[in-house]
Parts: sequence; structure tokens; C-alpha cells
Amino acid sequence: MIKLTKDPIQVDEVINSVYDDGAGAVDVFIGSVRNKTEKKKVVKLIFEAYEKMAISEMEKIAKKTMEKWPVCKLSIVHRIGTLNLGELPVVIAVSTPHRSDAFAACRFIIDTLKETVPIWKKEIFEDGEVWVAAHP
Amino acid sequence: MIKLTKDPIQVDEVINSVYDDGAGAVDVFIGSVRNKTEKKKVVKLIFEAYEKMAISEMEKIAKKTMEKWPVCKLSIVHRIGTLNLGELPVVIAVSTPHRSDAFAACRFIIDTLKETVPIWKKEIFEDGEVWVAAHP
Amino acid sequence: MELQVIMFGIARDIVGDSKLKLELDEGASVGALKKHLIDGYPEMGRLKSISFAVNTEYVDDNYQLSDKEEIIIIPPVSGG
Amino acid sequence: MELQVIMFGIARDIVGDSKLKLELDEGASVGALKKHLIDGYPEMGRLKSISFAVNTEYVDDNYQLSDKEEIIIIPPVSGG
Repeated sequence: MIKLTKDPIQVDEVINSVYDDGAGAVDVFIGSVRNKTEKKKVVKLIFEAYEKMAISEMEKIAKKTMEKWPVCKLSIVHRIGTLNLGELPVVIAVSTPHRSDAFAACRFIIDTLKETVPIWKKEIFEDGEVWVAAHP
Repeated sequence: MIKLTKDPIQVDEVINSVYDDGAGAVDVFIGSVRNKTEKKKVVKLIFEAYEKMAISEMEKIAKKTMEKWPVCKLSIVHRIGTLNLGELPVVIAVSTPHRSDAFAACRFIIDTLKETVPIWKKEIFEDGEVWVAAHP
Repeated sequence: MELQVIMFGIARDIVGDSKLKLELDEGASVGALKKHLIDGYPEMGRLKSISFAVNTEYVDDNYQLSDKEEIIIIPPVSGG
Repeated sequence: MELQVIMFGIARDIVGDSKLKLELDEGASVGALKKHLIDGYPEMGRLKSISFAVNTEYVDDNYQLSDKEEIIIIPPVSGG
């Protein structure tokens, strides 16, 4: 399952999508909205995506992950729109026969997603806002 | 949440127990019963524990994990009794401010659990059974 | 040729619109487009990076642009 | 002194019971108990390891046993 969604991500649905008879391990990464970024209080976040390219880049990551590790199944779901404190921007789940591959593959997916997928995050503070990572 | 349970593990309950306002990342490890071990078909698994020591060893792992990484919350739940194909022996969830700590801490917990916690797994095949890892 | 580029995130905020029309030489490269943008909007030059995509694929500075393709400006991404 | 040890997993299967009573010298060490067990049950010697716990804590070979404590034989663990 690879998708962008405007609705809250259903974590159990993402996890259920990767269970597999041949899998002994599932690793799940969940991003959540923290209340602070370097001491400034975050009120909410806005995620926007260049949607069709974001999906195509997530599919490329999935393909590359399956080339590098013996993955049974994997899912990547990213939220877009406005998120409040505690809500979940991203949920990734990977099932593999053995656990070390599940950890490595899941870590690779989130690291690569943050580098290549055209999604942008704006943090809204009580006294301003900032596009995350835009400046050096 | 640190516990042993004879009932199926509720994954969402374990994950919900570690959400935290200060956490930007949650890593979840789920063990599941595979259909094969080195080409032999597994029919079911039986887990038994020296329960009070298993709990105390899991608490030691939790303590050590919190000393090594900036953990917000963590949970370790292990199933005991008879498990069928696809059921879940163990679910571990860790929340941290940043993702690399969540992955490292979760990995440490499952690796250490497999070394120190007095829980034993017997694999039941169609034509026999074996205590896992008992012999060199 | 007249190109129309589409912008997201901070690039859109800098330009003040999600679409921008501009005039470049026939067969101009992505590098030339980047220079043109930074000349027109110096704030673009202060971003950590500016990437470009054509038809949903990243393209590098040597890529030759055409007015028939969809050109996207991609400021530093920050998903996850 | 007479000790009672409690066994789990394959150790229980080897002995055929979850409890075993045995006679050791007063103040005998865990190492002496291990030798006694392997002498009585050679299959114990073929396990990857045998550990011991007293009052829910792992103890090493030098630990001096007492008949007042709960002694557990821990064959190789395989949780997870």
C-alpha cells in the first residue's frame, strides 16, 4: 500500500497490509507531530505534496527497498493537509523473514523519503511559521 | 507497559501506550509466527516463561534502554502459550524525539530480550517438535 | 520560448503564485532556468537547494527544456 | 544439604519433571550443581548453555547455593 491521504492514517490498517505467512518480523515507523522544534512551541503543521510525483517517488523507494532486502511486503502512507499536535504525518511498515532486514529496510525507506519525495512541511508557531529545512 | 499475556497481543494498544507529545518518532517491532524454519513447515509454536523473572528481566532491559537513549516511552509485551501461524509472539514499541534513537532502542530491546529473558519456544512440526536454539 | 513553471512550498511563497510564466531561449537548460529564477527572485538563491522535475521525474542542470513539458520547481523537501 | 531445583523448557523434558531434588555439600557452588546435573543427565551437557537463577536473578558458577533459596535451571532462552 503506497498512498497519500488527507484523512488521519489508520495505523492498524497499514500494519495489517504487510502481515505475511513467510514473515517472522515486522518493523513499523510512525512519525508524529512533536510539541517543540528547537524550543519553539509548534501549534500545527501543514504538509503539501506534488502528489503524482510523490507517489511515483514512493514507488521508486519501494522498488529499491525490495531490491536491497528480502522484503515480504511493505507499505508507505503519508498524510497531507493540516495536522495537529500528536497526529501522524507518516506510517511505514515492512515485513521480512528475519528481523535485521525489517529494521534496515524500514530505516532506509524513511531516510530516503525525507530526501527525495516532493512533500513540504510548514511548521506553524504561536508567533510565526517556517518551511522546514528550506534554508541552510 | 511491560507484560506477559496468554491472550493475543493488541498491537494498537501497545502502540497507543507510547505516544507522547515530545515524541517525533515511534518504532514498533512485531514478531510473527512464520510458516517455515529452514524448510520444515511449522504447525504451531508453544512459548513458556519463568514468568516473574521474565518480567524482571524485561524491566531491566527497559531501564538500560532508557539509560542509553532519550526514550519518551516504551512498551514490551510478550505472548505465552500456544500460537498458530501468523500470530504475534512479541510486540515492542518505543517513542523518542528523533527517529534514529527509536530504531536503535527498539532493535536493542528485541536483541537483548532474545538473549536474556527466560522465555522458551518450542516449534511443532507435522512430524516432530524442537526447543528452539537449545543445541549448538 | 515561453515556459510555465509550477511551484510548491517556499518557492510558491517567494514568487507569490503557484505558476510563473517566463521567456527563455529555445532549448534552454535547467541550469539556465535556475539562473533566470535566482536573478528574478534573489530569495531563491538563499534556499538550501532548488531542484527541478519534468513530467514527475527529477532532471539535472543539463536537461534541455521544452515548452511542451510540465516543469516543476522543487524547493528542499521535508516530508516524514 | 538437600536442594530443590526448578526447570523449564528442554531441561524439564530431559529430567522428565519440572522439579528435581538433589543432595549437595553444604555451601556448594552453582558450578558444582551444574557438574552434578550433567553427570546425572548427560543430555544436559549437550545443550548450548545452562544458566542458573536464584530468586529471579542470574547467578554465576561461583555463587554459593543455600537450601532456603529458589534455584532455577535456565536452558538456552528463545523468546521473541
